[in-house]
Amino acid sequence: MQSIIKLLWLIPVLPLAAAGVGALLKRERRRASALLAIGAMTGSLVLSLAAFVATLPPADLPRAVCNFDWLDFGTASLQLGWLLDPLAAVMLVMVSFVSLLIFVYSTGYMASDENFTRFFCFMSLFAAAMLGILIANSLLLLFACWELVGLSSYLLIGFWYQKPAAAAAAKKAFITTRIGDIGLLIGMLWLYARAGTLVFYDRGHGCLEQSALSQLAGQTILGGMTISTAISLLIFCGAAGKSGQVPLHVWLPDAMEGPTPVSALIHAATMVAAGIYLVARVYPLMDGTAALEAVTWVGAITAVFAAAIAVAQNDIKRILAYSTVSQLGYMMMGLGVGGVAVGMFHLITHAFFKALLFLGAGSVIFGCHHEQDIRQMGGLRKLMPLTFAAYAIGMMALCGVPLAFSGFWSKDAILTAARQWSVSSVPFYLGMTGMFLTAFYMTRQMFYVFFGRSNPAARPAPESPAVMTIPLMVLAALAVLAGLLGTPAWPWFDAYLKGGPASVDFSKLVSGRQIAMTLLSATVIATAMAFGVRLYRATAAQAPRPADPLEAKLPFVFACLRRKLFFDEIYDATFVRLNRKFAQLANWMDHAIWGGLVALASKLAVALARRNSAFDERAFNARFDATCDGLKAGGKILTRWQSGQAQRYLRVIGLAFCALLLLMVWGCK
Amino acid sequence: MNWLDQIFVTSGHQLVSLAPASLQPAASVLLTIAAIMAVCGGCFALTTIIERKGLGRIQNRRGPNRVGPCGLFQPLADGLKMLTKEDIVPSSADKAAHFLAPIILTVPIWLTFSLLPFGRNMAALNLDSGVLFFFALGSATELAVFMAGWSSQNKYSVLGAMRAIAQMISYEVPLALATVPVLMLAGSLSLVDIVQAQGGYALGFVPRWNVLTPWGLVGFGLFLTAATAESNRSPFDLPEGESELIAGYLTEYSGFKYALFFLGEYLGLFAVSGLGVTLFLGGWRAPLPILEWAPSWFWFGGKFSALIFVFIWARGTLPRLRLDQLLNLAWKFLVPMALINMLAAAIWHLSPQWGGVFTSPPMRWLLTAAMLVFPYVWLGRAVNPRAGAKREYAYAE
Amino acid sequence: MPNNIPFYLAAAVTLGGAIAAMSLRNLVHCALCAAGAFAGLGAIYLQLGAEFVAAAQVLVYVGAIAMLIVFAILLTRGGKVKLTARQTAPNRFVGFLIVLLVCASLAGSILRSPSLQARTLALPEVTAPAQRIGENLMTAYVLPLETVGLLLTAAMLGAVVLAIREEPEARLRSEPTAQRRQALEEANIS
Amino acid sequence: MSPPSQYLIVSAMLFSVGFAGAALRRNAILVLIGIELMLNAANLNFIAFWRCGAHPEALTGVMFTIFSLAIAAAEAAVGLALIIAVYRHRRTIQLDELESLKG
Repeated sequence: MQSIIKLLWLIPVLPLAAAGVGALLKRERRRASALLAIGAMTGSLVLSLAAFVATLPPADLPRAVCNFDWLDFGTASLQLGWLLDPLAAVMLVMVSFVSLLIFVYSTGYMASDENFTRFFCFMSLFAAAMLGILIANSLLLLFACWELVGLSSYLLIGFWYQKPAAAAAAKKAFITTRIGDIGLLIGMLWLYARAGTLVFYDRGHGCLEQSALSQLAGQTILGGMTISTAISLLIFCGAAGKSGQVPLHVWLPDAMEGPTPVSALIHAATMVAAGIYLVARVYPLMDGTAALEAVTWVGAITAVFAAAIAVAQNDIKRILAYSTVSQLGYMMMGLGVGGVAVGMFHLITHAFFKALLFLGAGSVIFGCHHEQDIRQMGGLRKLMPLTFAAYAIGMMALCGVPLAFSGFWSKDAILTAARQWSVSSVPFYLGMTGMFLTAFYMTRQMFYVFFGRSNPAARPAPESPAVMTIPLMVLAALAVLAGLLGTPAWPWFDAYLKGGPASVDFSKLVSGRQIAMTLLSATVIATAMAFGVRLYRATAAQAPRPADPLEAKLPFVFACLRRKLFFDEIYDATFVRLNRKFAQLANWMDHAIWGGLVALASKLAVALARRNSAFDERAFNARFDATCDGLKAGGKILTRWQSGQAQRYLRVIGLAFCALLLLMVWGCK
Repeated sequence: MNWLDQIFVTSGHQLVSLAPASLQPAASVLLTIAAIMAVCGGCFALTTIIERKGLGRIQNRRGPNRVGPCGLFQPLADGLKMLTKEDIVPSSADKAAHFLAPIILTVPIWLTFSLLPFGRNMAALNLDSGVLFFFALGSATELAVFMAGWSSQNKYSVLGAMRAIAQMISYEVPLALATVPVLMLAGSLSLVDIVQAQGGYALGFVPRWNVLTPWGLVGFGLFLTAATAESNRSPFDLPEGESELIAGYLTEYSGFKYALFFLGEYLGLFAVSGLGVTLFLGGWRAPLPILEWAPSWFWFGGKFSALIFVFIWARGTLPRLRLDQLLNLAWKFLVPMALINMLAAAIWHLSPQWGGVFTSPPMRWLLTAAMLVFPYVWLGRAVNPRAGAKREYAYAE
Repeated sequence: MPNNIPFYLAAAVTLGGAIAAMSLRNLVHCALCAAGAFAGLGAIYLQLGAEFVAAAQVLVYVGAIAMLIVFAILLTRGGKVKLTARQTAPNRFVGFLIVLLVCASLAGSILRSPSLQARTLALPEVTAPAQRIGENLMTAYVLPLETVGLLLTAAMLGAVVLAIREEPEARLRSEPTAQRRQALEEANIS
Repeated sequence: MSPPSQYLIVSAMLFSVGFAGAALRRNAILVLIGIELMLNAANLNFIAFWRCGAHPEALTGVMFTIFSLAIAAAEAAVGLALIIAVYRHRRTIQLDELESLKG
């Protein structure tokens, strides 16, 4: 562990260097840029795996850090550094692995794009920033990388900036996450002011270590809230922005305007996970504070809320986007109710199956000539068997079909923890509702896309190239297998994060509570799926598709959901409108009140001046004019000095020089 | 064998000791000047005939063979002809500059010979910043070329002079940069110290000449290319491209002044050859330990002659470049390559301190060679993008 | 002082060159004489033991700046001598008086300086070895060195930008060549 | 004459000649040459004081002169480029005709 920590900085620096070199490549050097990015990512993956192996139990240390002084000001200094612990290591492996797969996939998906080299440059930059977040041992470094992630996601969402929608979505994503980031920034400054350091772990002096934590938890501000709670809430603002939690989720579905690999990388696997990771990273700060309750509630509400909206969407990627928001809610809830391991486990499994779903969606979109409306698709099951199989696995994993799929085990852990939560049982029921909705909308989507008759207008193409399907298959395998790391029988993941060995105990699998949970999940999912099949089988079979049967039955609810519960409209009507109103008010104030005052004053002054002027004209002006004339004549003499003749100036300088010399040599005896 | 090695030094001392004591410093200086002028003058005469003969061989003809045995006295005849020719000065010429140009051209070049160590203890002047002086004196010739071209008041002369100056300025940069690694590793600007630093043998028989390292080899190649251009020799003899410019800045010169220009050109060639031998080929050092018995000046002379032969060979073989090719070669290939070479030399120098595998010479060799081969290929492609493509010839119908 | 003859010679070349450079009519002659003055100054440096500076002086001033000046003269058509044209700036007598005053005050202050009078001994034997200069440049003077590097780069770019010829029709001119190239390629294919 | 002051006298004369050229000639290029001469005179002073000063081993004068040389090169390049640019616009480099900055 001590040896790998020396090389840890290379993990983000390799893709960063690839981005730097890639930025200098000519647009025609497509192969070179792709090879560069993939090569750098492979290097990062290898290093990440090495780091991961070093952290496997029995590890010699719980965590290794490497800090250095970044800048000194006065007596204080800012430290930066990187750290390696199981949490970071597992994320490093996940991010670099998924990134690598998506890079490979992109070479196929983006093959016909003329800005291929720019794309890989941005992707490498993004990966570098993301990996930087993971190894940061300082909130400052983390924040810097955090902002870099924001920047690169802006660049990538707006990659097709010629499309106005993409440009607007990029702007929206940037600004919305900025709102959360302001919270993070304030929290960071506050933390620095109180703890005197932003380094997480530094041999007992870090801000996440015992001395600093007890100091922070000891002080209270307004309303009995401890400082650590307040700072945690502010930091959670940043996490909520990045991870698309209600009410800052609005950017995430819009961000689907970017290329699909970007959606897969940023909005499924990595960037949105950054918020979860941040909460997990500063968990010692939040532990035992009221902030965790806030995290739980926000997460639970987001989980249901986004799943409900997803039911009525028609854009294949938008559905997945809302599903992501919903799953992020689960993760937050998991962090809140069950701790780091529960939330992070869902993060890891979700990264695999959601990346799989996005890449599968990308494959579908690629095959349907960039058609994204699911009503225009259909019957792709026969044309794209591999994609269909992979997508089905992803869908089952997302729904959490019991026992076989990774999604079940991770979601099960969250729900079990929620069931046992001491504060309230509402999050558990919310989670169950979300599960039902998830199964329902995924069934709907499957029927629309893969079953029924193909739409001749969409001209669906046969299977995508191997460079796209192979990552799909790899991810499909992982979407199944990743769950085995965290079953109740063998809670390896939980133990790994805690740094201890995992014990195998199959009896837990057949304990009454576990069986009850499994049966409950199975019932909910089966009901939802059956409901979905019943509703949509007939609709999917017809081409062109009739109106959505749900819409026919519940027109009002459906319309609300389709308009995303009017969130954009509410924001327009409240924040945007309020802002505009305020500006109008200010404008009116300027014109009416201040302008009126000024006008009044000036009128008074004019009147006074009129009176004075007559007097002035006679008493003062005659003399004054004479003085002015004198000055003007003097000025004319002086202007002749400023002749524009450089050499005349030089001569004056020479004279002055002589005078100075004479004064120095002969004057100061 | 020591007496043979130092024969010129000791005989010089004896000659000087014949003079009265008060005049001995002056006599020593004069003797050195006379010796250098005599040897270089002789070399000049010899080189002209060898070059003409050699070019003749390359072009499948005999070369001069009328005057003396095998035409060996041809330089004498040429010299006599030059000296007896009428000295024509154009009526519109700027007389003073026209007269001074050939002198200003030759004097600095003569001065450069005082810096070269021709053998053990055989450097007339051991200046602490010798290499820099060498380049300073070399750059003074640019002014002479300008004077010659401008004072002739002839369009061809001015154009030729401008071309020559552009070429000299461009190639001075890679020339100087190519020598920098040598200076860096020797830790000195003095030519005597640089020869000193190349002493000894690796493995007992491989001389530690700079040319036998990757960066030295590349540096030598760059140096040789830039030196050819700097002395206006073929294939870089555009300033005198007779098909375009008659004879460039020499157009309006005749007789003795023309001979002086000619002399200056050859002396410049000798000077850069001597510098190349000193910097890269180990100066007066013997190539093998068992050959140490031969006097040091013999080895210097041998390497020097070999280098001169390479120049003659190149002149007979390579076609003349176009002006844009010439400048592209300098700025897009030689300069970047020289900069990379500096880095390679630095790594060569520092790598033993890194420990581990880097201390072994083969590893250092591989590392620096790899650092140089890739840029060579890449930059070479950048200069000539059509290299490697199938050649197409346009034939007359 | 017979051992000072080289100094007097070099000083004479320097001052003579400078005076000629400032008083000749033909600009190219002026530039060449200035180069002579620069070279003479190099010789003085050499006598003072500053070999490196002497070499740098010749390299920079004679090799580069003099050439630059000559090029500038040719580019501004200064080589053509107009014998009728006035060569001096207006009010030359006033200017001349000021120059004399500067010269006199400088010389006077040097001759009157007591600290200079005191040092009547011969010069100490010191040199400035190139190695020490290099070490200094890389240690104590590394920041100025970097700054000068930046300055030179900026100056080069600035000079290029200032002196570059603005060609609004440059694009128009490049198009026919592109067409011609295409035509050539087509001819090659056929 | 003492050794240092003979160099200083030469330097003062060189400076005065340069100043004369810069103050009296009309042509901008000659003015630039004059300025270069003045700069050189200053350099000579540095070298002379370095040689005759109390701490010649510190090389201060030499270092200063080296930097001054580099700056002179930059100055000449930019100055001449300016002169050429002015010539393009105004077709003259006679300084007394360039007086747009007249007050």
